[in-house]
Amino acid sequence: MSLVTTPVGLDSAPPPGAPAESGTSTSARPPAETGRSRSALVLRLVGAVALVGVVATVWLGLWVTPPDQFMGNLVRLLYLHPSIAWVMYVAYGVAFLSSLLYLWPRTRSLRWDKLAGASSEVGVVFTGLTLVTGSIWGRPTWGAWWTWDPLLTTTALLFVLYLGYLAVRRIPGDSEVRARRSAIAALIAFVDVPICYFSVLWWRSLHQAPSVDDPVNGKTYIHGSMAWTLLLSFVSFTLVYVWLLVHRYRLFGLAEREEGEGLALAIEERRAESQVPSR
Amino acid sequence: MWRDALLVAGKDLKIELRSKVGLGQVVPFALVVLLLFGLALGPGVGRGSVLFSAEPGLFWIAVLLATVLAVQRSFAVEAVDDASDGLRLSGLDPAGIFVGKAAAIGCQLLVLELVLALVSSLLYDRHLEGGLLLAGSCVVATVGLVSIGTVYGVVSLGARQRETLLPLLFFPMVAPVLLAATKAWDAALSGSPGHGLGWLDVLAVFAVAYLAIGTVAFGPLLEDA
Amino acid sequence: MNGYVESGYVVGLGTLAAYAVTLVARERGARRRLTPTEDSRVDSPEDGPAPAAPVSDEPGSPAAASS
Amino acid sequence: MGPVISLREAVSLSGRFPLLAGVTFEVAEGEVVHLRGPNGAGKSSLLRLCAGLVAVSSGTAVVLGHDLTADRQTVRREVGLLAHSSFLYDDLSVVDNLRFAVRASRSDPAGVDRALALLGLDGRLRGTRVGRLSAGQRRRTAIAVLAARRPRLWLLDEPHAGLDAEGRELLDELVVGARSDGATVVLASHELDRADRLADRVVALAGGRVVAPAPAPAPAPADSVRGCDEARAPVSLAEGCDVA
Repeated sequence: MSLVTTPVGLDSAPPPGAPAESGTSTSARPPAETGRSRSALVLRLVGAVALVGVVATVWLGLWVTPPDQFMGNLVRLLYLHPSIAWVMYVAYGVAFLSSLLYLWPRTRSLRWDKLAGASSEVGVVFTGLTLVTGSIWGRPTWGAWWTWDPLLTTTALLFVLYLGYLAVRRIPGDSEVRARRSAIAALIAFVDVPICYFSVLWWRSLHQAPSVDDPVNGKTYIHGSMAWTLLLSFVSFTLVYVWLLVHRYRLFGLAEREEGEGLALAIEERRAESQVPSR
Repeated sequence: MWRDALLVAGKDLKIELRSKVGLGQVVPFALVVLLLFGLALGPGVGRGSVLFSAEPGLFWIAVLLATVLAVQRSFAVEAVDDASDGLRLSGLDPAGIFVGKAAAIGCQLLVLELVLALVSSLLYDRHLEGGLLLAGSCVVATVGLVSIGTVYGVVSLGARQRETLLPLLFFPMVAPVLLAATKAWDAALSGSPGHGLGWLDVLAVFAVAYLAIGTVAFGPLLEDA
Repeated sequence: MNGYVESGYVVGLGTLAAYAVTLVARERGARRRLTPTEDSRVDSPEDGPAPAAPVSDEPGSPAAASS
Repeated sequence: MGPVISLREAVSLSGRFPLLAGVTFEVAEGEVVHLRGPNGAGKSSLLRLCAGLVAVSSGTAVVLGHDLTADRQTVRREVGLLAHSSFLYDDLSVVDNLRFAVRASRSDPAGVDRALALLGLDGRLRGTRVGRLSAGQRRRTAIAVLAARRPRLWLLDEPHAGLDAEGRELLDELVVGARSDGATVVLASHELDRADRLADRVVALAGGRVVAPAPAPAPAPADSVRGCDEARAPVSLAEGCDVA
């Protein structure tokens, strides 16, 4: 069954059986198992490239690229905040798509549910970061940590919205039941995103001429090296997202396996109760 | 579907009339909220006061808080000693149950909104104008509120800690309704209803979207409760 | 360099690194808890619990299921 | 018409715990079956499964011609489950509860008054709120809901629990009456002797599985309605003949 055009790293969703390698954490511990499955290798590659990308972005962003005439060094946040915000929307998009695929009878499988859960959780982390970096950007630019900027306000709503979604995922129940309930909750949450965005945008434009220097499509003159750094940061943060997504996805797989094994034991014990050799 | 909806709505409203929880507890709760706002935002009287200008927002926050209570009450009736099997066993059409329960909560909310409108205009010294837009936004907003409220009511039926789950799910969802309804009321009360019509559209979009989603999603969600 | 930029980078990258480390740590913990007889068989979807209740979650396994 | 209930190796899970670990069980139309077994053997789970309340994780389950693995909702209208919780609305009166249940399951509204009479609830109790009834009276109201709906399949989980002597007699007569109406009854009860007397067949459950379908306690030719020759004429729901 072909996966939807999710990033390549995911196509080979590495089975948990693969050896736990060190990923981007620096301790290069020799992998325990000798067998190195190909997908785990791809994952390491993604992790390594992402790490290199981020380091390069930081190096370029902080030291190499020139400060901006208007914003001075503040522009350096531009290499962080927009790409994190972009990853947030990608994460929620992937969660929405996989929830749809889970609900669609033909493509229904718990794999989509695990993917939706993983992507939403990573999405919430990135939403939190978008808020933090956004308000850090706002403090010197607009003089206050929180100015009800339309984008940030919608992001704050998203943050709470998807915390609610994660709470729905934790309601105990059979895995199929939990999956279906979470998928529906994801759809409901996702439909709310555009409504929130436009009503907040319209609401803010009533109170303040929308000439606020929006961090995403700022009108600053993009110097050559700046553009490259911006592109690099988008790519590397997307890779970070993929790496985090796959690891979170594998964690769900492991938890499910633990649950599965427990089930086999439970059935054996149950059989024993009937003291009659099962026919 | 409509037959079942009428049956469920009738049952819920009869329970409401018999037990008087809606009028007896939810409306007073909303009134207390209005009083608390008054205490919090200062006694100021007349046009300049904070309460005067914030009246629409405070009204709608009180309505939102009351909606959560009304939804929790409506589903507490179903889940007697934690067995929500009653609804499933009844053989009613799930979409009918959704529309029935939403309608029953909606009726209670409209009564509540009427009472609150009078009291808040009294408390915050703001007499009501542009009645048509006020009433219109109330009805459309209530449809949206009860639709999403009923859906999340059945979602949180399954959870043991449902008292805290429903508000967490409900309030972020209805932020646009709070926004649009407040702006619609603002426009109506400040004598320029023209501005409010756009906000009415936002309320309408929200209401239609979640009425449709509720009718479809309620069945599977009830199964999993 | 003004303080805001540095704090933005530190907070941003710091949280991501922390999240990454917790994920890897939780994964190692889960793997240790699984039965030590770590067979090399891949946890392909058919690897459901005992046949008596094959609650398998999806029919085919991804093309890249490697040994 | 085929068997009313036919289960093949049905498994039903609650979270990770297998309530039923592969049950093969069949009930013909008009039969009264008594499920025996210790606590936790899976009696209630089996009844809930047949009522379409729990998902069939694996195996097959067909009740009243409905395949439960595909659709568990439509069967509920034709099945009456009497369980520990009584699915009654405390704030509504006895008669309102019955009316709601009957109309919700699209049954014949005339059954309400007859059921109230049968269960001795038609006097003062008829209009009182269920919330103010005693446990026994609530139990009778729950049974009255079933008697009013007259479903084709009765699933009774500890029906005698909470009933006084007179209530138990009434319940037994109802079961006999239901069978003479052509309904099928499956009951799980700790009143072993009483249930055995009512039942055509006894099935023993343990550890979530059918263990040994014991032979019927006493040969009861299917056509003669049990209890006819006794002093009291049977209480038949259809004609509502008076109790001697």
